[in-house]
This record gives sequence, C-alpha cells and structure tokens, in this order.
Amino acid sequence: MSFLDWATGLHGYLFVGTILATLGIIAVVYRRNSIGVLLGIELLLNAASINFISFSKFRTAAIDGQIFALFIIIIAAAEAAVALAIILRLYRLRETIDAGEANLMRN
Amino acid sequence: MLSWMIFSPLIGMAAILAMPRNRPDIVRWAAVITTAVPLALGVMVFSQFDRSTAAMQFVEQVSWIAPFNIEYYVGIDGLSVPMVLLTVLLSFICIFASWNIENGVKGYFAMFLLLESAMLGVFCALDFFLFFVFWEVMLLPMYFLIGIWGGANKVYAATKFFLYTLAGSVLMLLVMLGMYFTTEPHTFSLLQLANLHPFSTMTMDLFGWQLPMDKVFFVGLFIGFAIKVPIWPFHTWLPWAHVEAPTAVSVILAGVLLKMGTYGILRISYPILPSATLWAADAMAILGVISILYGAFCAMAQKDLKKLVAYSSVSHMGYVILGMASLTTAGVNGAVLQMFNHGTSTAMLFLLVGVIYDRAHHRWIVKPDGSRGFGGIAPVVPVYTGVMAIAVFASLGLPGLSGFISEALVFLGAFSVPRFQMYVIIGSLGIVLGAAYLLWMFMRVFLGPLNEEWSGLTDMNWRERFTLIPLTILVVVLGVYPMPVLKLMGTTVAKLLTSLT
Amino acid sequence: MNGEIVQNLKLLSPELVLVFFLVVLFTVDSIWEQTRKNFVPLALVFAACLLGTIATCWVSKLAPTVFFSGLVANDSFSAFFRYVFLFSCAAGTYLAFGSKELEKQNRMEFSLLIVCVTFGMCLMAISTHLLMLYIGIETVSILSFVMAGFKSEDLRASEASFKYFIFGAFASALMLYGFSLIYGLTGSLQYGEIAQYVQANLGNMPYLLPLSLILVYSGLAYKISAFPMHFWTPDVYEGSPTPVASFFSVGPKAAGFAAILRFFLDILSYDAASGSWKAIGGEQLVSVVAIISAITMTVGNLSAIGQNSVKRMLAYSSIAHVGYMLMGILTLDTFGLGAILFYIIAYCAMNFGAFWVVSIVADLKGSDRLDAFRGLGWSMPVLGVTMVIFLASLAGIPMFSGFIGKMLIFGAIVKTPGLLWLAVLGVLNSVVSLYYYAKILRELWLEGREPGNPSELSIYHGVALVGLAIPTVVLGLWFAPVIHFVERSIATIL
Amino acid sequence: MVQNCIWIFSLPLIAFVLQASLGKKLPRQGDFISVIALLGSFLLALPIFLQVVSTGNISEAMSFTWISLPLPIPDSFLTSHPGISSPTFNLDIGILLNNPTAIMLGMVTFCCFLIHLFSTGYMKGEDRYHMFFAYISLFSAAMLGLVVSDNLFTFFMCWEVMGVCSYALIGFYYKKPSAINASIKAFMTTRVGDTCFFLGLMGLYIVFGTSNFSEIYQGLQGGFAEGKTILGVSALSFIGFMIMMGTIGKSAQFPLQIWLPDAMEGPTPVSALIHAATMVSGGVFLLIRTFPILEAGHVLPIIAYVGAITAFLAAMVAVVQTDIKKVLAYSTISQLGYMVMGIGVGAFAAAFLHLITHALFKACLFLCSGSVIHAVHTQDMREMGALRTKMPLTFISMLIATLAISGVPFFSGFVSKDRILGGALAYGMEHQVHALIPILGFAAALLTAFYMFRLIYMTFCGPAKDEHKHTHAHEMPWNMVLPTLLLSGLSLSIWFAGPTGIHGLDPFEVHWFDNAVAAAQTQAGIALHHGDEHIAHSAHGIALVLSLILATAGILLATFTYLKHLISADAWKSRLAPLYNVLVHKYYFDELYINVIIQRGLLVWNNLLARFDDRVVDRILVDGWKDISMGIKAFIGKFDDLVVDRIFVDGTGYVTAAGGWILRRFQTGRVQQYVILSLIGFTVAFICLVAGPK
Repeated sequence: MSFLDWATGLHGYLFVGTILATLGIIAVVYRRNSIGVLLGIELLLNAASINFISFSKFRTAAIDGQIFALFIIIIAAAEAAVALAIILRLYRLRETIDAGEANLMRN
Repeated sequence: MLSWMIFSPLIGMAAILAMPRNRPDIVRWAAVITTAVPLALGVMVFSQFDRSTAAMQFVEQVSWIAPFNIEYYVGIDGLSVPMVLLTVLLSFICIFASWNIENGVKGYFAMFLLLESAMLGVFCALDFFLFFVFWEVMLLPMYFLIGIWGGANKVYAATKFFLYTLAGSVLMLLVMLGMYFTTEPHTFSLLQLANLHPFSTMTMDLFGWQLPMDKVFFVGLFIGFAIKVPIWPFHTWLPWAHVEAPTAVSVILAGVLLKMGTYGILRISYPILPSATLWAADAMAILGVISILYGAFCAMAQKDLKKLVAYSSVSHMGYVILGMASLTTAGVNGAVLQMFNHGTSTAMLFLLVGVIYDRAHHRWIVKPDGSRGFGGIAPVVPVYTGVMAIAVFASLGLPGLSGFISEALVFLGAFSVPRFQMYVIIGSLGIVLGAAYLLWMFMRVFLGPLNEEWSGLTDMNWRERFTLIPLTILVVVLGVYPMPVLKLMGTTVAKLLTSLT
Repeated sequence: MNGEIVQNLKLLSPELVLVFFLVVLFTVDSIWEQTRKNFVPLALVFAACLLGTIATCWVSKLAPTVFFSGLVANDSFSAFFRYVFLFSCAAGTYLAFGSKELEKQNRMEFSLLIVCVTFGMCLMAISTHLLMLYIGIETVSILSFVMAGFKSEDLRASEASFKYFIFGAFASALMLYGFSLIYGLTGSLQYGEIAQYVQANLGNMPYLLPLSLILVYSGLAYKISAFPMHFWTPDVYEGSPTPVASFFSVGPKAAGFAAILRFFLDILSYDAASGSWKAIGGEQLVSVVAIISAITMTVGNLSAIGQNSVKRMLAYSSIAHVGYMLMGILTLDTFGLGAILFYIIAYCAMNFGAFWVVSIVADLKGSDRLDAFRGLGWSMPVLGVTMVIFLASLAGIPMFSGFIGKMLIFGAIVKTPGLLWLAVLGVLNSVVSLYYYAKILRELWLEGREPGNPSELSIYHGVALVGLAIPTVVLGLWFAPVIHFVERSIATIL
Repeated sequence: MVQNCIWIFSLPLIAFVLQASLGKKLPRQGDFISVIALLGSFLLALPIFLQVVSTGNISEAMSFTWISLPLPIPDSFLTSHPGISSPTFNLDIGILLNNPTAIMLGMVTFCCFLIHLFSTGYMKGEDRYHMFFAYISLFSAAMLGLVVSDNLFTFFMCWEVMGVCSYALIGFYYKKPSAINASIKAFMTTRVGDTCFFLGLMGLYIVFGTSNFSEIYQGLQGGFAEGKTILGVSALSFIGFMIMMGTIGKSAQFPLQIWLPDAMEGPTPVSALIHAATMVSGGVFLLIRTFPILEAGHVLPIIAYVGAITAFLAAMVAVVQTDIKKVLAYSTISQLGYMVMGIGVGAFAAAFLHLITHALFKACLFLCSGSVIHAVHTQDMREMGALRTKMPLTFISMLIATLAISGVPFFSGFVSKDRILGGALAYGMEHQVHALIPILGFAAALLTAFYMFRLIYMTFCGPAKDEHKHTHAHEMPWNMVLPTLLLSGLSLSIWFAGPTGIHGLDPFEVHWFDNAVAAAQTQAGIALHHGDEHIAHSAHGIALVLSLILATAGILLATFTYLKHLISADAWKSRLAPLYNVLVHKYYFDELYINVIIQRGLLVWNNLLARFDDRVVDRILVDGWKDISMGIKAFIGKFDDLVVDRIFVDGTGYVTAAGGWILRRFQTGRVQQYVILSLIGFTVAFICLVAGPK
C-alpha cells in the first residue's frame, strides 16, 4: 500500500482527525484567551466530524455518520453563540477574557 | 403491649409539641404522665413475664417492608426485660431530674420522649432492621439533648458523640446487610438468623484474602457495640458526652445507652455468630480488663466530679465485658446483672452530681487553680451526703449493695475459665482502684474541714429526693437479694450458653 | 408510515407536552409583558409538569418499545426518569420564583429555559441512539450554561457560567470524539446494533473500545459530576443562583444517570443473570468503576469538610452522593440498579430541601456562610426541623429516606463478592459526611439563639419545605411500594 | 439454737436501721436501742456459749439457696433424661453453729455489748452521736454475721461491711484531715488484702464448687483438689495464699500493717471494739476457719513467718511510741502477729485461745486508755502521770490487763501466749531452718512486757507532768468503769486454764476450751500433725520457763527505766539513734507506700494516663476534625507539642483533615487546570482498564 493510498484512505482522514483533536485539546488547556479556548473546542468538534464522515464513507454504506456531522455543525454553532455571549458578558464585567483569571470561586 | 410501651412516648411527644410554648409546667407534667405509661406497662411486664421459659414473650409480628422480608417484630426475653425495666424506670425518674430545664422546655421533653421510645425499641426489637433503625434514631435526640442543653463544650461533645456512634453503627449496618444476603432465605429476623447461623463455614474476599465470614461479622458488630459500651479504646467520646450533657441525659446515657452495646453483643453477636464468639472471647476478656483498669486509673486522676463518674462507667462496663467473655453461667448472668446494677448505681451518682451542680454551678473536686472545689460539706448537706455514700459504696462493690453481687458473679464466672484467670487477677486490681477513686473523691468533697464558700448549700429538696429514693431502694434490695432480677434472665442466659457450646 | 409516525409521536407525548408549553410560554411572553414579573409562568410550568406527568402515566402503561427507527425507547425506565425530571422542573421553578436572588430577572425567560432543559433531560433518558443522546445532552448543556449565568450583572454568576461552559463543551466534545470512534468500530449509532457488534467481536478491540468508552464516560460523568469530571461542580454551584444550583444538583444529574445506565447497560452487559460485564472482560471494568466511585465520594466528602459556604458544601456533598450511587452499578442486577433509582428519588427530595433552606437563608441574611444559619432553628422552627430532616437524611440516618437509599446501595455492594473494601470505605465516608452536615445542624440549633429579629417563614416556603420533608420521612419508614416501582423500572433495561 | 443465731446478728442490724433513720429524733439519740439490741444478742448467745462450755460440743447448721442460676443444658439432654430437673448453679448461704462459732459468739457479743455501754459515756455530747451507734451496731451485726456464716461468701460480705464500718468510724471525726486520711488508708489497705481474699474465694468455687466450710472440709478429705491448678500452681496453695493475704490486710500483718496505728484516729471505743477485739481478729478467725485448706496448701510456714515478723517489728515500734493509743495499736498488731504465727506453726488451739484472751484484755486496755484520755483530754503519755490516785478503778483494770498481755501467770494472756510460744519453739526445734520464728516470738514477748509496763508507769505512776490536766482528771461514771472492770475480770487465767495458768501446777484445771477446740478440729477434719511428742513436750517446758524469764525481764527493765529512772531512756535513745529513727518512722513503710508507690507511682501514672486519654487517644479522632481549615498547618504548628503522640498523628482525624486540605488544593478555580486534571484522571483510568490484570 502506497503512501498515497494510505493518505487518501480511511487512515489518512483519521490521522487528520487525531491531529485536530490533539491540537484542540492543547488549545483548550493552554490558551489564555477565552476565544482561543473556544476555538480549541471547535477543533475537537471538527475532529469528531471528520471521523464521523470518514467512517461513514469507508466503513458503512449508511449515511448516518454524515447526518451526525451535520448535527454537530448546528449544535456547535448554537454552542458558540452562547459561549460568545458568556465571554462577552465576562468581559463587560471584568474587562479581560483571560480564562485563568476567572477564579473567584475556588477551594 | 410492647408496642404501646414503645410508642406511647411518641404519642406524648406529639402532644407536647402541640402544647403552647409559654406553659412549661404543663409540658413537664405531660412528660411525667407520658413516661408513667411505659413504667406502668413495665411493671405489668415484670409481673406477667414467664420466668421459666427462654422463648420470646409478648411477641408482636407484622410484616413491614415485604419485598425485603423486613418485619415489625418485637418481643422480649430474659435479656431484654431487665433492660426494659431499667429504661422505663430511669426515664420516669429523669423527667423529674429535668425539672429545672428552663430553655426550650418543649423541645427538651419531646427529644427526651423520642429517646425513650428509641431505647425501648432497641431492647424489644427482634428484627435486625428494626433494631438498627431504633438504634440510630437515638442519635438525633441525643445529639440535640447534649448539644442544646449541655454545658460549656456541648457542641464539641455532641458532635463527637454523634460521629463516634455513627461510625460504630455504619459497620453494624454493613454486617446487617451481609447477614441478610448470606442467609437463605434472606431475613432480618434475629431469631431466624440465630437458628440458621450459616456464617461459620463461609468466607469473604478482601483484596484477595479469604477471610472467615463469621469472624469479620463479629469484629464489625463488636466495634459498633464497643463504641456504645464503650470499651477501651473506643471510649473517648464518653467523658465528653457525659460531662457536657445535662444531668438527666447523663443518667440516661450511662444508665441505659451504654447497656445497649453489651445488650447488642448478647442479643445479636452471641447467638448468631457462636463460633466467632468462642474465637473472640479471649480478646474480649482482655479488652474488658483493660477497660476496667484504664477507666479506674483515669477516674482517679480526674478533677471533675462528673468526669470521674464517667470514667468509672468505663471501668464498670469492663466488668460486663469480662463476664460476657467468660461464657459461663455465673459470668454471663453476672454481666447482665451488672448491666442492671450499674444502671441504677451510676444513675444515682449522676443524679447526685447534678444536684450539687445545680447549687454550686461547678463540680470541681479540685479546681483548676489547685484549690478545693468543695470540701467538708457533709454537715451542711447530711441527707445528700448519706445518699452519696450509698451510691459510692454501691458503685465500689460493697457487699450488701447491688454492685457487689454482680461483680462477684462476673469474677466467679471468669475465674472458672482457666485461661482467664490471669486476666481476673489483673482485673481485680480494679476493685481496689474503684474503692480508691470513689473514696478519695468522697473524702475530698464531703469530709475534712468545711470549705466556707459552701457553708450555705441547701440539702436536697423533695423533688431530688424523690428521684433518688427508688434507686436507693433498688440498690439496697438487689444487693441483699438479687434473685428478682437474676430470675428474669436465668433461663434465657442458660439457653444462650447452650447454643454457644 | 403516517400511522406509524402518529403512533410513535403518541409515545413521545410527555416531551410533546413540554414543547407545547414552550410555545405557549413564548406566546404569552410576547403578548403579555407583565408575566415576566408575576406568577403566571409558574402556573404554566406547573401545568406543563402536571400534564407531562399525566402523559407519562399514560405512555408508561403501553408496552415497552423502541421507536423512531431505534432513536428513542419508551419503557418504564423512561417513565421513571420523566417523573423525576418533571418533578425537579416544577420544584426548581417554584424555588426560583420564591427566591430573592432571581426577583429582578425575567421570570418568563427562566421558565422557558427550565422547561427546555427538562425537555432535553427527557431526551437523554429515552434515547437509544448516539445522535439522540448527543442532542439531548447538548440541549441540556447549552441551556444550563445560560441558567448558571442567569443573574446577568453578577460577576460570580458569569464566571460560573463561563466555567460551566468551558468544562461542559470540552467534555461533550470528548464524548463526541468517543461517539465517532464507536461509530467507526461498530458501524452503527444505535445502541442495540452497537451491542450486537460488540458481542460478536468480543476481545477483538483491546484498546479502542475502552478508549471510546472512557471518552463517552467523560461526557456523562461531567453531567453527574463524577470523578474525574467533578471539578466544575463546586465552583459552578457556588456561583450560580441558588435555585439554579439546586436544580442542577438534581435534574441534570438524574438525566446523566439515566443516560449512563442506558448506554452502558445496553452496550456492555449481556448477561444480567450472572451480573458480569461481558464486553471488555470483567474484572478491570468493575475495579475501575469501583475506584471511580470510591474516589468520587471520598473527594466529595473530604473537600466538603472545610467549607464555610453551605452552598459549596452541598455542592461537594452532591459529588459524594454521586459516588454512592455509582456503587450501585457494580452489581449489575435489579437490586443494585434499583437502589440507584431509589437513591435518586430520595436524593431529589432531600437535596432539594437542603438547597431550599440555603436559598431561604441566603435571601434572609444575604449570605450562605455557616454563620448565617446561627440560631435560625429557634426563630424559624419549621425551617430548622425540616433542615434537620434533610441533613439527617443526606447523612443516612435511619427513619429518613437517605438511609434506605444508602442501605440498598451498600446492600448491593455487600452481596457482591470482593467489594468489601468499597463498602467499608463507603460507610466511613458517610461518617465523614455527617461531620459537615452536623456543622450546619450545630449552627441552626446548638449555637444559642439569635437575639432579636424573630423571622417568619413565609407560607410559600413552608409548604415547600414540609412538602419535601414528608416524603423524606415517609420513604424512610415505608418504602415497599417504591421498591416495587423502581424494580419494575429497572427491569426493562436489563 | 441455730434460729437464735439469726436474731443474734439481726438485732444489731435492726438497731442500725432504726438509728440511722430515726436516731436523731429519739430521746438520748436512741443510744439505748443499740445497747439493748446488743444486750439481747449477748443474752441469746450466752446459752449457746454455755452449752459449749458445759457439753463441749455443739454442731448445728441451716442453709438456704440465695442465688440459683440455671445451667446451660441442651434440650435434647433434658428430653432424653425425663426424670432430671434442669441443674442450677447455686450460691447457698446459711449458718454454721459449731464450737468456734459459739466461742466467738460469746466473746463478740460480750465485747460489743460492753463497748456499746462504754460508748454511752465516752461519746456523750459528741456530734452525730446517733450515727456513731448506728455504725457500731452495723459493725456488730456484720461481725456476728461473719462469725455465724457457714460459707466463705457471706463471710467475705460481712468482712467487707466491717471494713466500711471501720472506714466510717475511723473517719468519724471527719473534720479532722488526719482522721479522714487514716480512714481511707485503712480501707484501701485492707481492700488490697480483701481483693486477694476474694480471688481465693473464687478459687474455692472453682475447686470445690462451693464455699461452704463443711463441704470444703469434706471435699478436702475426699481429695477433690488433687491435681487441680490455678495459674500453674496448686490450686490449694493459691487459695491458701490468697486467704492469707486477706488476713494480712484485715489483721494488719506485715507488710500491710500500716493502717492500724493510724486507725487510732477513731473514737477510743471503736479502737477497742474494731481495732482490737473483733474485726482485726476476724482475720485470725478466717485462718481458723480455713485451716485445713492452709494446711493442705502448704502455706503455713509463710503464715508463721508473717506472724513472727509482724509480732517482733510491731513490738519494736511500740517501744518508742508516746501516744497511748498508738502503743496499744502496735501492741495489737504484735499480738495478732502472735496468733498468726500460732496458726502458722500449727498451734491452732493456742492461737484461737489467744484470740479470745487478747480480745478481752486488749478491749479492756483500750477502754481504760479511753477513760484516761477522756479524763485528761490528751493522748500523749508524756503529759500524763500519777493518775493512779485519781482513777483507781481504771488503774486496777488496766494493770490486770497489762499483766495479762505481758504474760504473767495467773492471767489469761500467759496461758495463751505460752502455748503459742511453746508451739513455735517446738516447730523451730523440729524444723531447725525455721528457728527464726521462735526467736522473734520470744523477743517480742520481752518487748511486750517492757512497753506495756512503760505505758502503765508513764500513765499512772510517777509525778504528774501536766498539773492542769492532772487536777481536772477524775474517775469515770459507772457505765464506763463497769465494762473495764468486767473485762479485766475476764483477763484472769482461771476462766481458761486454771488459777495459775501453768499447766500442771494448777489445783484445778478448766478444760472446756481445749475440749471444745479438740472437737472443733475433729469437725473440721484437722488431724494436726504434732510432730515428735517428745520434742513438743520439752519445748513446752522450755517455753514456759523462757517466757516467764522474759516477761519478768521486760517488766523489770521497764520498772528501772520508767519508774525508778535507773536507766535513762533518753540516753539510750541517742545511743541508738539510727534504730530509733527507723522505729519512729515505722520502718518507713508509710513513706514507701504513700510517697513512692502512691504519690510517685500511682498518681503520676494516673495523670499520665488521663492526659494520654485526653491528648492522644482523643486526638486520634478529634483534633483533626476540630479545626480542619487549619489542617496541615495546625498539624505542623502543634507538632512540637505532640511529638509524643506522633504515632497517633496518622489517625483518622488528621488524615481526614489533611486529605481534605490537599484535595481542595486541586480546586484552584481555574477551569483549564480542571481540564488537565480530568485528562490525567482519564488517562489513568484508561491505563487501568487496558493494562489491568485480565
């Protein structure tokens, strides 16, 4: 199996998904900026979407994976809307969107 | 009849809660009437109880939670009757001893009646689940009685009591569940468990070790009960709880609650786990002896009158454990008798400490600064001194008063077991020490030159005398002729021992 | 085809009732602005819950089925959780309307949110399909973020909602990733089909299946706030308005349990008779679950000890209770799982009650610190006594429902071989929990009376407290019918 | 007759109840009740006693079951053996009326009655007059109960009640710290012995299943105890030793003799009754009752040594005492030592006789000293003197009793003491390793004569040292004199052996005592091993001569020193200063027991333990809980305080506290850190799940 076959087959897509997921996790964990964190989450969702679509294409004949991906996009949009609203309000109240500064409640 | 006895205080409690808050006297008399009902029923039980059989009597059995085979199953035999009598008597007396509670009278008596109900329930229950429920129900009223109406460190003492006893009872809960699920058919009935007792051949797994089930159960139960007794080293809640509790609660605590531990061992551990009982007898005897000595030593060092009495309870309950561990006729009968006798004599002591505390507002034998707390008050309060002397001598085991014969039977029983003889000899030091700390206390408080500070003390009033007279009579009568109580338990104890061998 | 859809929609009638009332609420809101301040939304929510309950009653009589092409299931398990959700919705709304914290907010909006969340929770409980589950979870999550920050001008609430969001979105993203792996492995999204595949290929998936299961667990554990996804709980509960926190501690948690039970039991357990986890080979899964539950309850209890804020303390205590409930899963039989359901019922009443008291006190004193409770038992006896009942029940003292719940859970553990250590740890934990519950009792009753300001408990709150205390006591003394009920409920998914 | 015995001890008991409850309100505070009750007891006891004197034998018994406990027997056994009723464990109590009982009854009721009578005068006007009578009535009841007991169990019970009465009466002047200290000391010291006795009693139940004397005697003869052991030693030796310990406590023998001198803080009639005539000799009576066990258990030699050492040591101390009652107290200890020694060497009858004679003359001595104290209001002999003329009747009584105790012929003490010494000498001659026993005995005899006459001379003779006190002294009223005269009259040897008391010289001899005791020995199954008849005979001859010489020497020495002042006591005092100091400090026993064992040992230990209980045992569970927010900080801060408690610091409390504290460190409030922690948690869970054992 050539590299090209590998890369355009299921494994290639999965590889991309995995990398996206990893990057997403790293972003969630290390970005100070809340928007960055939000983007990390979106990356994770996209990784899952890629998985769903590729599995749907390569493993089963059904399209339910692709439908799932559509739902993910919709829900991610809703989530992002709410998230941005929350971040916005936080910024209004505190004038920073640094995720680490939101530590009023602890211990 | 037993149900009436158990639940009549609850009815009284409901009535009291419905009473107006600003009429404490009505509440008090209602409490008197309410506790008089179980007392009267107790007298009826005493007269109607068939002493010649070891079977359960006055049995009431109703299905309660059918899916789990839980029953409302009460009945009494020779082990329960003395405890029931003690409970109804002391509860009645304690209402009078609580007369001068001024704050939250309603709440106090309501809690007190709930407590009485739970105590009677524990002594009558024949279903493990029911037993456990009653056992735990005591916690809340006790917590509040100590915590609200107690002394300076009441919160600490109450919390400690609460946690300690809960820690004990959760282990009991596990054992109860374990027993339930291991028997076929699943049952909580103590009598059925005692008949089946299948645990000696089973094992249970802990991180790969196969532990014999009956021994694990025994240890679990024992810790639960030992905390209540309390047996060294589970005793540290007791000095606090006793010292901080109001007088009447101390009386109930020492007079009844401590006996629940030993009662539980006799009612549950012994018949259901006979082989583990034989296995654990040595350890119990050693713990009993340690409790005897440890309690006595600590009592001797106390400067607080109530703490001294509290530690003396540790010591005296050690005798009960020693007697029980002996598994002999004399030993076990002596232990149960000691449970009863300690109930009366220590109740006297606590009542008496309460009497002086009401007047002096302190109970130091030696004040923290080293000066005499009292001293030489005997001529000022002659009646008080006289009753105290009787209580002290009963407590230190003077022949002719109740403590002696039970201690003698305990020692007799334990001494007849060859491997316990050394324990008995060491434990007998407790007799000497018991005399030492009590008489030393008596000397420092009552004798010697009068401490002028207390020359104005008034002697006991009629209410206080009324609380002490019945106990004094019991202490003397049972000291001279203990058979009325021994007869109640004899047959049952014999049957219990038969099942153990 | 049409007939089938109608038939299926009938089975979905409780959810449809909720949707209907959502529409009604919207409509009323838009045409009658005063409703944002008065009690009309409350009446509407109550009506929704009542009708929903009736509908649930009705559908629960029907034979259990999986419908809508395997998306959702109607059985007595669903019915059980629907009851719980509808109850917590009604109770949460009632509490919110009595609380000063939310006085200034738009009540209509709150009602909309809570009804919608309830709808999402129902979806979580009934779904038998990963997509459906995902939609349910996200419905609940996204709206919960909003609810947590419902006090719009409050920094703490905003922070709470921010944290809730980050953590929640992250957890559900992980779960989603897990879903995708499962889909890839099994080629299906429907529980039954996944299960068939797993059963047919036992042992062929040494790493990926566990990994995907753990990822799925992350999303669900976040809902029930079990270890290791519990970290958000105390912060969010503390920051959110008290009525919202109390709702969070009951409703979404129950929904999470419903989803967990349905998902894992359907996928992993084929042999309910022997009670073992077939899919990925027995022992480790049991030990891992046991360890998770052990850590969860221990973390919850130990962290609760030092708290000064009662709300935060109760948040930790809710973590601990999740730990207890998780123990019930280990046995994989009617008894243990039924115990979880019973526990949920008991927990509903007692936890709501405890939060309710906190809410009342916070309104009265402007603080939920321990010392705000000082002497309140004497000035407000009903509050004091009912709080004693709730806390005693939470601590697992007999006579109260919490004890029965614990007893059933521990019973399940005790009768499972090899888990003695967990049982012992569990009971020791309940002793620890008593310590911090007793701190509240102490402040209420023991620390002397508060001089002055005798405060009256409003009838509005009194009714609620007594109403929650009664089941707490009754279930502690007479629980045979409930036992039948939960066993019937759980039997359908085993 | 045996029914009378019930009344004999019940009458004083009734008197006690009446006195304690109503006494204060009665005329004369009810003293007549007690006196009449004791007179009644005496009159009831008299026929019993006279029957023994006349017929030499009385043996009656009655008993009933006091405690009966069903024994565990399998039901199957009972059903398969229909005829058998279920067996029980019984504690039977009852009355044994045999010769020793009768003799003791006579002596005790007589002494009790006289001392009650005396007390009506001596205690007149004292505070709590009625309680005094209540106590001594209770005491009399207990003592009589002890005497008539047919078993060791009730014997022990009465024994303890006596101890309490003794406690109450020693501390009768409870405002005096010295009195209450003495009372508690007495009670505690005897309690040590009592506890041992109690263990012995338990041993008896194990071996014989009973403590009834007759049954024990039978059991011994039947070889019941063969091969039985307690703690590895022969059961009988154990029991015998423990019973001996009881005697050592109650009869104030070495090494528990310390309490008796202090007990003189009590009123003098109490000293006479309890601490001379009856209670302390109860210990000896116990040895008499259990003699077969002691013999079979081979503890007699130990007993002999204990007695001999006590007799000598106490006599030495008596020489340096200046308090009249203390002299008598040490003398009592010494004389009790004689009796114990007598038992030990097998001179059973002699010891018993000495018990009786000693009771009479020592009671007399104490009552006389009471009269003296009453007259001069001091107990210090150095402030007395020349009372002979002021109190002639008292002087005569006291002199007679002194002659009796000193072992002068014609007086009762001579008869009994001579026999004991004879027995001891015979024992020493037969077992030469034990020669120390007779030597100590004879030395004590010399000292006895010396210190008793020292007492007489210092009190009654010579010049009056304190004029004021002397002039106010006067003879006592009849109710105080009569008892002393009666008791001194009974201190003549004619009542016990013959006019002279010297065996073989008497014109007519009285044999009732020997006969009675011989019969008693038969009843108890005591076959006394008399050793070599020849040695015994010659020993008795030598002892007679020796004791006569020693008594004379003692008297003369006292005369020269304290009457004629030919020898300077002070000079000897300084010459033997070290010895004198040791004696004045009573061999430092008190210091040893009280300062070292109790103060430095027991109390320190108690405080330690109590502190341990408070600090350590308690804090295992507590401190951690108590202030959790301080958690580890508090733990470190307190570390120094609690270094001792380190082991226990790991206890639940701290662990819980620390655990909570640590766990809450994770709760930083930063959501991203939560995410990291969750990921770590999942990784660990995944590893467990995958890599765990299959």
